[in-house]
Amino acid sequence: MKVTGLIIAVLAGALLIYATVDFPPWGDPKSPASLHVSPHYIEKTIEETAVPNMVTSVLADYRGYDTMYETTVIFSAGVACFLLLRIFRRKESAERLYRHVLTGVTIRLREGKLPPSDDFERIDTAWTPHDLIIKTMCRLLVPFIQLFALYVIAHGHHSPGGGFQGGVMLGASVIVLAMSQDLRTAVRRLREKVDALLCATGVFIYAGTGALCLLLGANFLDYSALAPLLHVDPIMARSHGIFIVEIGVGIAVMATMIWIYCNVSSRGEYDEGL
Amino acid sequence: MGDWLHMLVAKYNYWIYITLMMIGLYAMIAKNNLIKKIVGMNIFQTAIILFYVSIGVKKGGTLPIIEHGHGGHSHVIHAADYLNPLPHVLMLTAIVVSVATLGVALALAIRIYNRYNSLEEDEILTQVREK
Amino acid sequence: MSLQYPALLIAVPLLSAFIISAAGWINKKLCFPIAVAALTVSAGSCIGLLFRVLNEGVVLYRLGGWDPPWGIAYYIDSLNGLVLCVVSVAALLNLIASKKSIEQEFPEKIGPFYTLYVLFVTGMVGITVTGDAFNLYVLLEIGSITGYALIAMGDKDRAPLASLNYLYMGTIGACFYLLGVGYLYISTGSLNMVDIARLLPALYQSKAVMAAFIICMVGVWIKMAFFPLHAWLPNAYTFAPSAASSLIAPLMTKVMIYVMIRLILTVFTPKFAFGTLAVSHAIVWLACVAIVVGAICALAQRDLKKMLTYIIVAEVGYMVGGAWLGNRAGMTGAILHIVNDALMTLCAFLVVGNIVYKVKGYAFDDLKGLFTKMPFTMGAFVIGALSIIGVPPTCGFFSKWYLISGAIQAGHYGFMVALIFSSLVNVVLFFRVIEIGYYEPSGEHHGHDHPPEPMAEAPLSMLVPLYVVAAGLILVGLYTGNIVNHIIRFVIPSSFV
Amino acid sequence: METITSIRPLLAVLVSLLMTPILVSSRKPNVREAWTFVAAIAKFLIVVSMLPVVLRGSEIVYTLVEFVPGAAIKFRVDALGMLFALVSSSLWIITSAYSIGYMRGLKEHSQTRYFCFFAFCLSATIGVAFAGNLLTLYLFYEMLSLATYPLVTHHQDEEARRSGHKYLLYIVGTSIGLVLPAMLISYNLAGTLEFSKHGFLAGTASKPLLGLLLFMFIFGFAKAAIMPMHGWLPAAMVAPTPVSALLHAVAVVKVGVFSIVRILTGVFGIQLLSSLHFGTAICFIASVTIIVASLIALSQDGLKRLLAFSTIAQLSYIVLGIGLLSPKGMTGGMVHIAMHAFGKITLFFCAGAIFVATGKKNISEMIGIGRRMPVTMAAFFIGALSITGVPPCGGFISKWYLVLGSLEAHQTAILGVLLFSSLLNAAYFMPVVYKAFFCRPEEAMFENKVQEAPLFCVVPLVITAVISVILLFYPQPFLRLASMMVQSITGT
Repeated sequence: MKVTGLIIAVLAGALLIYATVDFPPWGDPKSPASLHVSPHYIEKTIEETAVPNMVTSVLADYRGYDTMYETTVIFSAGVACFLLLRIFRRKESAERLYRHVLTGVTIRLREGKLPPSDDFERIDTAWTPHDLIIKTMCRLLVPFIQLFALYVIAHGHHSPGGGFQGGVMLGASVIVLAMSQDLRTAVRRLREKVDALLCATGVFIYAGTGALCLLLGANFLDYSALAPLLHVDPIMARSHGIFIVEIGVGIAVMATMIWIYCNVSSRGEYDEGL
Repeated sequence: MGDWLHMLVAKYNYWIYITLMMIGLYAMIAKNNLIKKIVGMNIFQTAIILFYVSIGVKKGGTLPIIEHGHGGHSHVIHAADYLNPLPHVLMLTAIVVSVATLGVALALAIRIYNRYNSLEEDEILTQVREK
Repeated sequence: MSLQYPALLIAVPLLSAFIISAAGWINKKLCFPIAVAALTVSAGSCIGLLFRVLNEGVVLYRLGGWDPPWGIAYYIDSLNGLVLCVVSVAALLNLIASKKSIEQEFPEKIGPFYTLYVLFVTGMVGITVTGDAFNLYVLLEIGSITGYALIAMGDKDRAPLASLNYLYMGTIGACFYLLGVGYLYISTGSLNMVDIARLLPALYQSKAVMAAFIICMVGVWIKMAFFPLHAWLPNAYTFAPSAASSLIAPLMTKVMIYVMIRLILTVFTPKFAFGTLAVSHAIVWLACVAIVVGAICALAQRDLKKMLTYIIVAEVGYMVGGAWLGNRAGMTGAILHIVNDALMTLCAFLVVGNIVYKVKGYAFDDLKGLFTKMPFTMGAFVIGALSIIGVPPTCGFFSKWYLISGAIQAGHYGFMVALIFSSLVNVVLFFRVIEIGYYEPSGEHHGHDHPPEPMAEAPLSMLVPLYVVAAGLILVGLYTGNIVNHIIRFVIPSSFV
Repeated sequence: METITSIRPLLAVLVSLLMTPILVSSRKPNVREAWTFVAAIAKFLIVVSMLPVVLRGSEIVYTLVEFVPGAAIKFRVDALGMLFALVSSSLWIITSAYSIGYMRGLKEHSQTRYFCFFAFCLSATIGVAFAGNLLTLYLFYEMLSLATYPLVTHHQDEEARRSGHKYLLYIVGTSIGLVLPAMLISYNLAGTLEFSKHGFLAGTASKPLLGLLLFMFIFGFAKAAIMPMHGWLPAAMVAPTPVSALLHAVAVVKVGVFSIVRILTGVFGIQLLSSLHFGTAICFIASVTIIVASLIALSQDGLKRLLAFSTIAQLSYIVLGIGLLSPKGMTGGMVHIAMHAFGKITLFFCAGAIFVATGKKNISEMIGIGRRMPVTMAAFFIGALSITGVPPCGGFISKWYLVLGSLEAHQTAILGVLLFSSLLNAAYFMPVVYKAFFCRPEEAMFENKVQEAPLFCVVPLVITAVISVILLFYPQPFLRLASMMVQSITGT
């Protein structure tokens, strides 16, 4: 297998290297890629979409259809992980660990569980020793991460950023919580059902905006049709349309990242994470 | 020789991506461990992302965000001044796709591990054959 | 309304996927009707669109209102109009047919299963309808990711590993395609298929374009399981749950063949594919090997489903070979076979679904006495088998007719021999199965006056779609002339003889 | 010549096909069999209704759908097709009656399936008879092959399974492996598949290629059982006797021979064959089959196997007649389709009747059976005379024409073959008859009590025996149709 792999890799590499002979040099401003389609985006973005960040305007408007599917890919992956891993029946006989909050004494129960009380907290069976600093720091960090994420989403029109980046950060904030505390704490903040619904809602916002344009008589995803609803001119309507869509992307990406993390880290049991 | 050297330098981005890509491809074919294969797959995908992003570079160009003040945008925009935004957009999609693939691949690996208690392909195949 | 068919056929299933996903958390009973409604709208729009294309010629749909090549556009001619109809109708029929088996196999996860099902269909329809090379990649990945998950839900022991192997291969394939698109982009600066085709003739001698073509082809071949890149297919399709295998097996490979033909005909143009690159003869020979290997491997199998998967490998060889013969008859045969093979495979896998639903197995030993137990299912199986063998008037005969005609016209007798060889092997394969079902299980009593075994036929909701497909096999066969004259003829450029 | 467009050929094909749902759904055997009769008689009437038109020298044409340019589902009723359709549709009525007697007499299982596929087969046979081009012919040929499979393997036991294997291997294997490529090559050479008077292949290809095509066709239509493609026929004898009767007298083998006749006359054309001197080769193949099959028949003990080898030999007479390429010889060959059909079906009916009444299959067990079943064995005698070609029966006419044809073509060797094979025919049939009637009483295995098979079995075989005799004195319309066909293809 190793030899086969080597041969295939070398042959494929040789073909690819052979083809580079006709490639333009690196950074050549006269290359076809820089001359044919892309100048239109650079020169017309303000004029046609009122968005100075070309990446955003191309992403969510010129090639918004691609991006809709990009979000759908993420959504599919979330649903796929759920479908593959989620186990609904709990293993009853699994042993549980509890820690006495004040003393730090750990007790192990072979079966059954303790009645809920403030003195004991449940911990994961494979849990590393309790660390107050990490726990507290992460708890403090979460709001700042989220705030920054919202900024990234909202400011995508003018600076690097947008729905994907912001969504990932939002997701990361919850995942940080899950990692520093435990999975149950994170899930308590964001229930599985809510998460799954948010996931679908996010993508629905995107595709739904496209369909709304359809209902308003324009082509699919043609945001300028939203002008009468938003009380702005068609070009600003595109800008606003992009924003609506970015919000949808942000929600979808956040929810899916959390969903995938929860399923993968707990092997679908939603009980004990990493 | 000079030509060669010139070409090597002028197109070094392509050489790097090809090398990376072949490392990934080799890992996917030759490695026995399922997770190592997944890692190889990610290297493979990342190499392509690198390739695309390097297409977008323009010497003398800046970030594809138009500078604008509150007084509107009176100055003329030259395409040569900005990087090509299109490859970046495409690669945003490709990154998302590779993340999604990674997620599904890991989920599958977990299911396999749950069933066979191993991630070595040959061990799993022996177990399958024994059954 | 008719102006928006191109948007409806994909937006409706897409939106419904999210609704189904939500409905799965609220009330599982809602999932199925929503999915059926969405796919019905989609199939209706596809058929409407095909008629529009036939009346008005090529339909261009600008997404977001942007002109190509800056925005993404659909580009629908009669080729993808035809494939769209097949894909959407097949998906709809299979959805109805597999309701019961989905409920039987995953009672808890109906919601996500239907979600992925509908998304898979969206992906396939999207690949077919799009006119943008990069957009095709994204949709391909949607189809693949949903496909991996659907396949892995099958056999508890084997399916995840089969699916993971498929994922490795599929990712390599999709990445190769993506890389090829990158090479095209770096050479032409465009991603729109028609625009690329406009810019390419000046670049036919470029090594980058040549490499792009080869890489794209290899990527697509991996995805369609063309020999010798077929290793992932048999296990993946065999261990998949019945609902998924009867969805993915008919659609995935056929749509990828469509992509190959689209690349040859529209993007690179036949002049480049057959003229500049002088590899077509070698590829047809490779297709011959694919057919023979597929047929022989199928002979070696001891269960029905795996046998069918190897037949798919052989059928892929038919279509690739036909497309690469480089003449009108061969190309017509390949395109016709996309339609026919989709229906044939659907029919065969629906039968397997019915059998699994009732008998809980698909090994040859499980099929004993099935003609008395499930006469209607086996009746449809016989029709499907005849079509795969290529007996007139079922449709399989006519695509084979065109393919062999093409081989004769191209003077490629090896391909003709391979096709006939595989037909003969198919006779053996299917009559072996039919015999197992037909003869007495015990062989003791000589069939006089013993009480007939009780019938245990699959429910009506599985039989009706099955018979629609079986009738389709014959009707498509009878109307081959119309399909060729009114649809396929316009697809093939007049430079073809 | 006048061409009439009419849907009647299609109706003739469909009438039995459309009957199958009714047959499947009817629960009571009586109702089911009544419907079978209705279909059979309707089919016969439709065929007969076209007879005057054809005798007037016109053709009936009906095109259903066109698949590829030059190849549609097209029906064309000409004299030869009419001849064959007349034979098969009239014999279906009789066979139906016989089937009822036989199947009920033996209490066979799955009778509904049996009658359905029987109806199917007849549709396909008529389809072949009326096929206007090679594609249509191939379509119905394949349909017939597959529809016969459940009939051949009706008993569903291990023996039936082996025979089924053999049947499929020979019939479907050759039709896909040889006929299909030959047909496609012809199509690509000529651009059409339409049968024409002078053959559509004339002037399209070189002699070696045409020779190759000819042999692909002749051996490809394995239903004609030309050696070495004959192995399936004796094996298929495991089927219930009415099926054997249908197989060997009416439908299957005749379809094979009919197809070859069509190929020779409609695809290649007589002029092409004679200009390329293919006639001798065809005659040689046919002669070998005739002699070898007759010799094998001599050594058979199973009555049905004997009849099978006799059939193989007789079929090659028809091919031989066409291969002579002389008007009289071709007339003889075509008329032999009808004459052999009536004679051979009588023999099979007799074999079946014996089996129903006594359970005996082998000739050695039938000594003295003439005393017990005098009517059956008398009919057997007439059938045997007809096959041998002895005057009071119809078989004489066809053999007479064949002899004349061989003289006309100056083929004395063929004449020798004909005479020698007639001798062999007599040699394997007459002992059976002799033992049945004239053996000494102490050797006889049966008592002197008359005990015939059920009436449904006996009446059909009497009818066919009587028809065999009548055909000598009144060979019309078959002779007329054959000579019309020969006139039209030779242009004289």
